Amino acid sequence: MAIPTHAPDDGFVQLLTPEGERVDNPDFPLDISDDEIRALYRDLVLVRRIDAEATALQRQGELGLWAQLLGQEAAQVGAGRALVPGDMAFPTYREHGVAWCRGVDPLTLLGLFRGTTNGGWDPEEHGFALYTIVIGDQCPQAVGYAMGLQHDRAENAVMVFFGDGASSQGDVNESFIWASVFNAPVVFFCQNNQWAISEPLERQTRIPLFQRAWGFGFPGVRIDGNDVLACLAVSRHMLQRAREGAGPALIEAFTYRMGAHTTSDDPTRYRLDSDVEAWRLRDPLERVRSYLHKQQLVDQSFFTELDDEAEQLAERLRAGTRALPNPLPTDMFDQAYAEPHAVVDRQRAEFSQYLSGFAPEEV
Amino acid sequence: MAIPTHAPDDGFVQLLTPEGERVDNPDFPLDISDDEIRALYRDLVLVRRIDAEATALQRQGELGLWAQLLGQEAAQVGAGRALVPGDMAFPTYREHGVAWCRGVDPLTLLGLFRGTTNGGWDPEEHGFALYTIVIGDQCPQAVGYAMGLQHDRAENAVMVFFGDGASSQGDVNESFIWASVFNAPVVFFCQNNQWAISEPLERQTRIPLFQRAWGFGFPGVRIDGNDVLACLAVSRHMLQRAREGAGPALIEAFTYRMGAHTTSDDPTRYRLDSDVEAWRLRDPLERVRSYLHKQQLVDQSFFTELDDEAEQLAERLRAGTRALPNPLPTDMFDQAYAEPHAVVDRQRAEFSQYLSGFAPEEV
Amino acid sequence: MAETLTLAKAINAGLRRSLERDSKVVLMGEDIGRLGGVFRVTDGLQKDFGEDRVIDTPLAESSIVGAAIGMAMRGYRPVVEIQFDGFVYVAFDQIVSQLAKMHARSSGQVKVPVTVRIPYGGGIGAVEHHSESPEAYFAHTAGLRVVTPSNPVDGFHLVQQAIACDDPVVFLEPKRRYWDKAEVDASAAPPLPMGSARVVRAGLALTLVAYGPMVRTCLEAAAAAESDGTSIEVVDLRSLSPLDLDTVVQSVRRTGRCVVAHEASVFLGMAAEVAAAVAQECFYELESPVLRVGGFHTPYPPSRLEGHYLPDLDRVLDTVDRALAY
Amino acid sequence: MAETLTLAKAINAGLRRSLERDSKVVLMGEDIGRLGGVFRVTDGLQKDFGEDRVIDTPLAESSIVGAAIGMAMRGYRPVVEIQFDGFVYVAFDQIVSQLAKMHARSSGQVKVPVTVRIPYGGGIGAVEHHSESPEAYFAHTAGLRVVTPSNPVDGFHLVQQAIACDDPVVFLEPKRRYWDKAEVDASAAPPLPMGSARVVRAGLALTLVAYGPMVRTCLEAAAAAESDGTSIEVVDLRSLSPLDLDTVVQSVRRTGRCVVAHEASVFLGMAAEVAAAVAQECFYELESPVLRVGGFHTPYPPSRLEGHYLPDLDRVLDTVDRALAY
Ligand SMILES: Cc1ncc(C[n+]2csc(CCOP(=O)(O)OP(=O)(O)O)c2C)c(N)n1
Ligand SMILES: Cc1ncc(C[n+]2csc(CCOP(=O)(O)OP(=O)(O)O)c2C)c(N)n1
Ligand SMILES: [Mg+2]
Ligand SMILES: [Mg+2]
Repeated sequence: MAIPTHAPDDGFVQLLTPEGERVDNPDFPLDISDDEIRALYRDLVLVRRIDAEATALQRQGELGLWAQLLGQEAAQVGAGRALVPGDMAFPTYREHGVAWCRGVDPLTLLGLFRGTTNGGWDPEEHGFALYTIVIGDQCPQAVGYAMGLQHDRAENAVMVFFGDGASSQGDVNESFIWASVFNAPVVFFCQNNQWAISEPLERQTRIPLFQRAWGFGFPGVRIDGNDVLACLAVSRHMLQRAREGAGPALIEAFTYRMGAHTTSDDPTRYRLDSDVEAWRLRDPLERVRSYLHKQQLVDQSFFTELDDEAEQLAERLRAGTRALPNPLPTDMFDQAYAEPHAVVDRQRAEFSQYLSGFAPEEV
Repeated sequence: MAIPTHAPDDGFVQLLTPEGERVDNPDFPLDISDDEIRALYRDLVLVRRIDAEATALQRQGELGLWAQLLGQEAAQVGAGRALVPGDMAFPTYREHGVAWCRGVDPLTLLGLFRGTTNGGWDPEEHGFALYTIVIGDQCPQAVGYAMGLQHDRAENAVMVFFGDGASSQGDVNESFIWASVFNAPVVFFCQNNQWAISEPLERQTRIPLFQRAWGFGFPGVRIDGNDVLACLAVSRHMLQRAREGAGPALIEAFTYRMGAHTTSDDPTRYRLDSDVEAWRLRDPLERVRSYLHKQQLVDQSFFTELDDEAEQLAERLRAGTRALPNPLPTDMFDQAYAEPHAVVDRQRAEFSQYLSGFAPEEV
Repeated sequence: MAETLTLAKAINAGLRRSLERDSKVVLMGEDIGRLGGVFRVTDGLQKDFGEDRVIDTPLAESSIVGAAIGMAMRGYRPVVEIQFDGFVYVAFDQIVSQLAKMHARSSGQVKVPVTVRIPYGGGIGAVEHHSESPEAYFAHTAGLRVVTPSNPVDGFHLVQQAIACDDPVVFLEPKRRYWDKAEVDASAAPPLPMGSARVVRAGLALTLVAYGPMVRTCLEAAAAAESDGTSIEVVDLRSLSPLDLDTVVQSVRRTGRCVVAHEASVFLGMAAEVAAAVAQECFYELESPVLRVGGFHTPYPPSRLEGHYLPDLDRVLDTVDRALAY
Repeated sequence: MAETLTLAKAINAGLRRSLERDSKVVLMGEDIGRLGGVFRVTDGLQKDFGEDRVIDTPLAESSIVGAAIGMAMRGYRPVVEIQFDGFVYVAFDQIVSQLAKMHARSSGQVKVPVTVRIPYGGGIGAVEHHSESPEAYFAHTAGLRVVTPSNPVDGFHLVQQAIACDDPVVFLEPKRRYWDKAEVDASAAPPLPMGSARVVRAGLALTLVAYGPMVRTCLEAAAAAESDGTSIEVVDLRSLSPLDLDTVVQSVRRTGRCVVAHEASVFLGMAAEVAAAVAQECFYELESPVLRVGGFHTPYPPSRLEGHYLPDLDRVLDTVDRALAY
């Protein structure tokens, strides 16, 4: 069974067409001000700029690796802006756009890819858990966190991100079961970007991914993942439902990974340029830009100022990345355990002594 | 959402009512001779006898443990008799009825529970894989075997057994994905006996289990698991479909664990006698007996002879169990690896020397 | 007010105490609620603390640990039960990649005080996968603590200490000792910190190191040796990570000889670490090599053979004799 | 006809040879087909042997191993790739409970000749979970064999031997050595059986034991020591299970001293077994304790710290010096 890669045959929720026309969807009405749309566009532009800058920094040797989000800005900003304080997001390694919406300084993310840290932010402070690289591992954790919210009678919800490839992991499917059985306030947000490194969607499923939810007893919906308004509206709806005790939902954001899997990857080995070209016509920024234009919600200065802001942000990232402090050798000992551990203490002491045998600049 | 425990609200495939009336199902016609029905009844009776005898042997201290199948005879015999030579079954630890159909000597099974062996039969010879105790582990293996059949262009299929509790394991859900993606000739046969030790079905799902298949893109069907004809007909249908290249299917056999989880379990701690009583009215043997009677397909001598046969079988098991040879201490070394392994060889030599220090009767 | 308790009941009492003292403590696992666990270690706890705090979960160990991590991130102190040793491997990734690493991964910002209770070891005539000794996997994993009580008093205190610890702790319960009894004084302070080993029998000629189920076997061996005129010191490690090497080394410096016993395969088992470390630290004091006695490098055999697989009193004494013969 | 090959290409050549010789050999894994694997170890194989024999699988390691077991039961000889060390834990249960035990569980009736290829170890500046050294988990697991090549020649032969072996083999590929080159003569017979260690440099004063990625580091250390006038023998274990203790012991009997190096945490790492066994076997010959040098008991640090975490030439030599100072 062929999986459509451009626009799915069986449709999806779309509120803004690639041409920048608003369309209504009776199930997912979106009440949004012009200011909010301008703000979303700003998010999209800045997030794309962060991504581009990080990619450049990797090329310059300042980062060991970068996982690009190019093409997935709308999915991430739409979802990220649907979250409210007190909600918790569990990302993969590609949710730089969600991190942005949750107020995590992009520089902190760059630390991960530079190798100065494995995660420098406080998840509670930002409502944004650590990046998770082992595919699917974050899903049971997200459900556990949601169960904690339930216990606390908190009126919040969890949103957990994962990819089309991840949908094949046992842990992800177990978390569907737990969410359903405990009626946990968790929204599963799957960015189906059509690829898991070199593997096309057909390697993971033979039916549309949102239908997976049918097997677990909660709603699943496919949305145009390149339409920030659809992503926002459906995420808000499902999160609110979860907060009110109606349980989990699965959102499949149908999108495309425009870049390589990571900067280490060479997609020309496994996919066609023409596919990428076709998806370029569905660019998530372009349609908002065109909507803002057509509706005359902005003038040229809006774009110029935004470009300036993006450029300054990029500048800060460039300088900031180079200035990221290297961790101390003793950090690894200090952070291994929360309380003293005799084996580690002994090793720390021995290693410090060993290091003290070197001249400072050699360390 | 309450799960019905007696007969599901949304129905199931039934070809023989608890009262012993044949009913037709247009989707699953069953062309069966009287001889075959008599043979099925014989299977049911003998399998129940094996189970009862093993339970008694455990009480007498001859077995360390026994996992009773009481109440699930129809599900297992129906499924087991749908398999043909060249097909492969992957059981859990409770499929004594399937083992019977596949020609595995029940004595061999008793060895497992006596602790003389962990699995004494050749899976290829019987088309019956080893018992699997780690819940769900057999499912990916079953899919792999089915992929092997595919590669061999063999016109056979695999049937893999698991319980309602097992449906929550990651491996089981992964195997749904693999079966679907590779269109593997495998039929998932879930005996929903309403309990996973002390946990009722609500701990594993909030929708009927056969619907799990909807999330993976292959057919799921619920059958009356206490109706051997329904179990046979639907199993045959799904197996044949798989053999012909139409891919996987999920069968949920709706049944009830009439006994304890195992002989170590005390179900009075967690469930009501009245539930058990209600299910007694749906006994899998009684309805066939009553059908045979009403249709005058047998006379009294049939039942008497069958009782005799069962008694002889039980006798053989009693004597045979006590005579099961204890394994040799060196077996564990000999069976650890297929080829010589220096560490094991050294340990075997040392241990043999150590043992030779004892008088023979002490070993 | 001391009370005679089995190990199972002592752990139950420790869990109860933890549930009482800290409202953030929650228990999760399979069959731990109404049934009270297959070994009844959680007996009565759901009745008294409710279904919100003693939670029967779906049959999925990976998610049991994963969900516990998520709850810990939310400020809870989950105690999860893995029904048997052989079923923890399903959860290995969440334990090794997530639970063990979360503190380090978050540069120390996220604490995951999860206790993973696992009945372990053989000797109860069980079917396969019910007699595993997985402790080396966990002790080798940086970020985890691993403790194991050998008696009811330690069972009562160690489980509370494990739950109170801000690090993840793998709490291994020697299932064949669940029915061993001792006086437990619930009002007494814990006799030792969680990471400490203890000399459980003083002796002169050799140090016998054990933990969990093998402590009783080794005490019995020491008693038997004494009647033969050999004085053996027995050390109960109690904690495998961290290993309290000082207590072991001090003992071996006194006795000059050392034997280490456990049920797991000796090949790369816990005894390898103890032997390697003792051989290094006591290089000049050792009068014989550190010898190891334990399981063979074979999958755990059918139960009719477990008497051969498990190091029993005879095999321990045989090893002791070989050490003394140097 | 010898050819200069990198380790990655040598393994590729070995896989190709196995696919040619035995139609039952199939490869499974993530991205091994058109992409040829993230390290290109399977480059070109799907093109030449077809999608039926080089299979891109769903993203689910537990099922990759589980399905391989099922295919093995059907008579195939599957070779599975785990993309990185840190992702094998998801498959741990299928490896430990099923793959390792199947032969014993079936009383020897079922053979599961599955090869599990895993790029492992650090040193390539990767993000977390991409630099793990999980070998101790597998070496401790009875029923598995564990081998690891340190150079292209071994890479070419060992992978074929692993595939031809009727037991399951965990085949650990030292990823930071993938680009190391050597002459490989594809027509030559394998120089050694799979389970044998090899003295890769002769020396007099001390035996340095290593495997996989650390062999090159240790050879460099030995070269550096030589220029300081110290003669060091280097043993490449090649096989961790079984461990070829004889080769190590013979060497230590000659040199009287031993240091063991690996990347994994030394606490209960492979070096613990080597040290314990050597200390026992060479009790009278050892002039200093067996010392261990390796990773610390901390989760693998962010890559900017891996130079400190990994035992480098300096740390190896420092340990050697300490051993020689006894
Ligand atoms: C358990 C596990 N297996 C393999 C990998 C290697 N890996 C990293 S990303 C990736 C593909 C993920 O695809 P998808 O879930 O679609 O997310 P995307 O990268 O497309 O955002 C793989 C196989 C991993 N990180 N974890
Ligand atoms: C991975 C794993 N976890 C836990 C267990 C312990 N256990 C054995 S049977 C069982 C319940 C299984 O229930 P179900 O799948 O419904 O099968 P049934 O016993 O009802 O036939 C449990 C929890 C196990 N064997 N394996
Ligand atoms: Mg993807
Ligand atoms: Mg059940």
